[in-house]
Amino acid sequence: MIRLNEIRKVFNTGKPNEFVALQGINLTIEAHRAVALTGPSGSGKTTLLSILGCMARPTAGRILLGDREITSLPERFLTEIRRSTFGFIFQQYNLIKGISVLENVMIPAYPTGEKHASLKERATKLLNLFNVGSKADSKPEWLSGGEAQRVAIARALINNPSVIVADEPTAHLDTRLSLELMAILKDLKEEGKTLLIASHDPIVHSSEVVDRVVAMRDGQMQ
Amino acid sequence: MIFHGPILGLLLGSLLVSFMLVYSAFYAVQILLRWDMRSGSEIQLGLERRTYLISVLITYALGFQLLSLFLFIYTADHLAPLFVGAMCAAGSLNVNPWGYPTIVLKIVNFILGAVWLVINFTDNRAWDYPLIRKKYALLLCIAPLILAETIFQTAYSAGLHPNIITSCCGTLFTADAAGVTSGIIALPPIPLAVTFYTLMGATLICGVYYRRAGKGVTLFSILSSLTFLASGVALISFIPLYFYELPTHHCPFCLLHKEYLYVGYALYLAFLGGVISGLGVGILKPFSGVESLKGVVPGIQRRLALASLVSNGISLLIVVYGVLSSNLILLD
Amino acid sequence: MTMSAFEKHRHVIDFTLSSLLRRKGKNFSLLAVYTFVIFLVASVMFLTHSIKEDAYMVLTDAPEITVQKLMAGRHDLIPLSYMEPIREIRGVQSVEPRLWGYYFDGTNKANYTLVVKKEMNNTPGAISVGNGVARNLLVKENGIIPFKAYDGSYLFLKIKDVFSSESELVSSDLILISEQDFRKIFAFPPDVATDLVLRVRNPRELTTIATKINQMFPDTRPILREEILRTYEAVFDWRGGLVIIILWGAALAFVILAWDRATGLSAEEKREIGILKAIGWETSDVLLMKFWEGAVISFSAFSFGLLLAYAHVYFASFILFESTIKGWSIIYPQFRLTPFVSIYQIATLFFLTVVPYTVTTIAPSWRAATIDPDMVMRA
Amino acid sequence: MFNRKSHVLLAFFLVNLLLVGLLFVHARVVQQKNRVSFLEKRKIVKELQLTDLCIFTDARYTRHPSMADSNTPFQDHPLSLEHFPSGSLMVLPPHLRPHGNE
Repeated sequence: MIRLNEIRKVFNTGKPNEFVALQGINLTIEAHRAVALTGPSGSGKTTLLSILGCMARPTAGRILLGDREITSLPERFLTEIRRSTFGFIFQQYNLIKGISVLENVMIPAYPTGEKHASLKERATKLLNLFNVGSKADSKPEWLSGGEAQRVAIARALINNPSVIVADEPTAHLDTRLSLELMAILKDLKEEGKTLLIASHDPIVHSSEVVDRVVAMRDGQMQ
Repeated sequence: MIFHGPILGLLLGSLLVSFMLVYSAFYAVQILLRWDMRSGSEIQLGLERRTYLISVLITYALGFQLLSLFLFIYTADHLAPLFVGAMCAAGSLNVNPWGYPTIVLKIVNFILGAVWLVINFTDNRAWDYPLIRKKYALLLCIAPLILAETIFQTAYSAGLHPNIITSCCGTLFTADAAGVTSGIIALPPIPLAVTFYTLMGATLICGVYYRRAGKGVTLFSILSSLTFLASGVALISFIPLYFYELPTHHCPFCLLHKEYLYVGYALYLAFLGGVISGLGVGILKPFSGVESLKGVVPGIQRRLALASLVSNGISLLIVVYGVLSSNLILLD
Repeated sequence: MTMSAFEKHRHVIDFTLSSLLRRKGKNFSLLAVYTFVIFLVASVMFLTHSIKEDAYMVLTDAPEITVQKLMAGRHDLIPLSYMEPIREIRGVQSVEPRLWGYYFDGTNKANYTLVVKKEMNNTPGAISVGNGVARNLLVKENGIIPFKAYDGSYLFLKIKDVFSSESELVSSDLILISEQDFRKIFAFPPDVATDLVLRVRNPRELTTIATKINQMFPDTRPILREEILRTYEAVFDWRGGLVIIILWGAALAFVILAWDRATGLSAEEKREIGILKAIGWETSDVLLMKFWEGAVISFSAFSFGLLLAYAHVYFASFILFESTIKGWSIIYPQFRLTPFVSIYQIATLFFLTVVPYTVTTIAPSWRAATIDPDMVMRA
Repeated sequence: MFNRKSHVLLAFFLVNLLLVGLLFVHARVVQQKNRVSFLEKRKIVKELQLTDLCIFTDARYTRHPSMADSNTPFQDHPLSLEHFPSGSLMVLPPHLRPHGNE
């Protein structure tokens, strides 16, 4: 369970270009549920997602993860929580070019110091699970959009997170691939993962996977 | 001033380390004034990021310090032939009044830097950085010492006037009268040997007791520091005598020579390792009560105590080996 | 270090290497410049160190004390009458006059050092020459060299033998000659010598003896062998303006390049670090990666530079510095230096090159490591 | 063995260390080998009572630095420009410099 209490995020404090990205956000996300954030670009979806995903700290307000207060945790500890709790799927896939698909999947686990052999085995298993095992040795720049998306999902799962955070996951996919993605997300939810999806794609909102849609505008919830 | 490769290297190194410390000290002040863990403001986030930079700077600075300590001694040793009457580093360090203070500062700064890193390491294990103000206050104390070291070292180098062919009218011979005395004051070896062995033994016993029973932290820490001081004195009173097998040669630096299989490096490192980890154990003691550090401190202390025991054990072994294998027998 | 910390380092190294190799052009050009700077500094160090060592080893048999006479602050010929009182000084084993001088060969524009060797007095008209002289004049044994005496007449001297090429470090420009011929060529008065050399029984008495000589003859300057050795030591501690200016110029260019490379993160690199941070790398993990990046580059450059410099100085006869050392001298001694390597030199080299490089990369690495993890989402 | 880049790096480091180590060995071997020619040089020095090495022959004060005198014009110029390259590589003997031993 993640609970946000009166979250406020301000960029460039005290400068002429001061900008309030989020204001008065109160939100509770139950475990094993899927929540979609929607709203036009600039509405604060992404900022909220990065605060929820422990990537950024709010300027004010409180965040509870389970029953642990994590608001003012320094980056060092926030990263640890992020690594073990959250798996991220990005709009641009954000795979690292020039290194193999397998390595891309393994990278999030590097800082844990897990044994190379066992890590490699888990990564291979995940790739096989998403039918991209044959691409393990190729470079991400040679993958098709759908393959890249599935590699990105495998990477998000490598540290076995309880929450999957997806930012506009269908933005570069056609309808067929988008539906395929929603099917994968559905499986993950059934496995017990919590899903947080920022998207303005109706395929996502109308999907049976999503339990709750939160609409946002101008940094506030509607 | 001698334009000598190693001296230029040492000066450059010191200059860079000073620069790193002054830079860190500047942000230490900012942290002391404006640190607020509860805040998510951009200032706070910026300061938290700076702490990473400062950790890295101090870590590198410490590494350079250790190297420069040995390079400095070695250079002094190497320059000895340039000075009339200087046989080794002991003599060339005495060429002007800045030599020995530089060495002492180098050692002190190295120890302080290492202690700082121990505190920093511990602090970084706690989510609320409970020691942040204390460690940055300590950093503010170290910075001037580093600056002093740089100034001393520069003064020492600038004051090196080798006794080379100096003039056409024999001024050299008057200079020779006030030449270099070999520098190290001889101290009575036997009482010091007894003190050294006693303290070393007490430290080792106390360390083992602490590892077993978890008690006696303060005593252990004090004992390791005293042992270090005793080792320093022992290094100019009795240890060299056995290694050189000469009852009059007290120089602690010749141990670094090839003739003695570079045993000095191992011995110096072991002494330094012993005092740093021993001091670390004691320094952390007051913080074991801090809520967020409760689970962290004892583990670190135990590891440090082990490191200290190992280091002190190694140095004791080296000394005992030197004494036993020596042909010299000291009779008072 | 625990097992997992070790494994973590290995993972980070894996990644660092792929990341370095992906930017080959940039990193190899940096490596090349870095290696070159280390190569230059190391070459100078090897060269000067070897000359110093050679001087030390060869000159240990130089005369213990040399006594020069001074006249109005200038080096003057010393009367042979000074010898007797000096020999009387306690501890002096022997006093001998030395006759030597410079002979400028106008046709070849070379400067030779003419030294009188007593044994040659029995065979006037014969000389022994250094290998450098023989090479320069294209003469061999039994060849004849004309000398123009100070009175304008010519002396034709026959080469009896030539010094070995191994001894060029001391003998390259020497011409050994008999006393008669020497005095004839230079119109050298019979009752003077160039200087006097002393052998002393007990080295502890050197300064006392020198002081006594100075008191006895205030117009002389005694030079001790130890002073000569010390001076060689000091003189070759590379102060050479030319070399240092070139080196620091190169070093400066290099530091600027390093700075530029380290600060100017490309958009691609920024994105990459952003991704790493977003998917679970912590700032200190990225710093670790940057540490390894620097370690790999520094280590490679350091060992390449060192190896190349060694080869350059000891195998290729410091070919790049040849013209510097040669200057305008016509007789250029061809000597192979005896190699000396020590941890001391390596530590010095480290302080002169790796330390400044590393310091310049700290701040930029930190700047890269503290990129916001949510940057990749906002982009 | 070399399936990971970190292994390759380790091997690379080791090879380099080995090569640098070989420099020490090589230097030692050559020092031993050169002992004979050293003795020859020392013998020449002893017999002829020489005081200087023959490295720079272009100027009198660079050929015999320890015996140099002050009657060569311009040699007390800060950079000893009389014979520029070697003159600046080889510092002027201290007793000829304006500030003596500094």
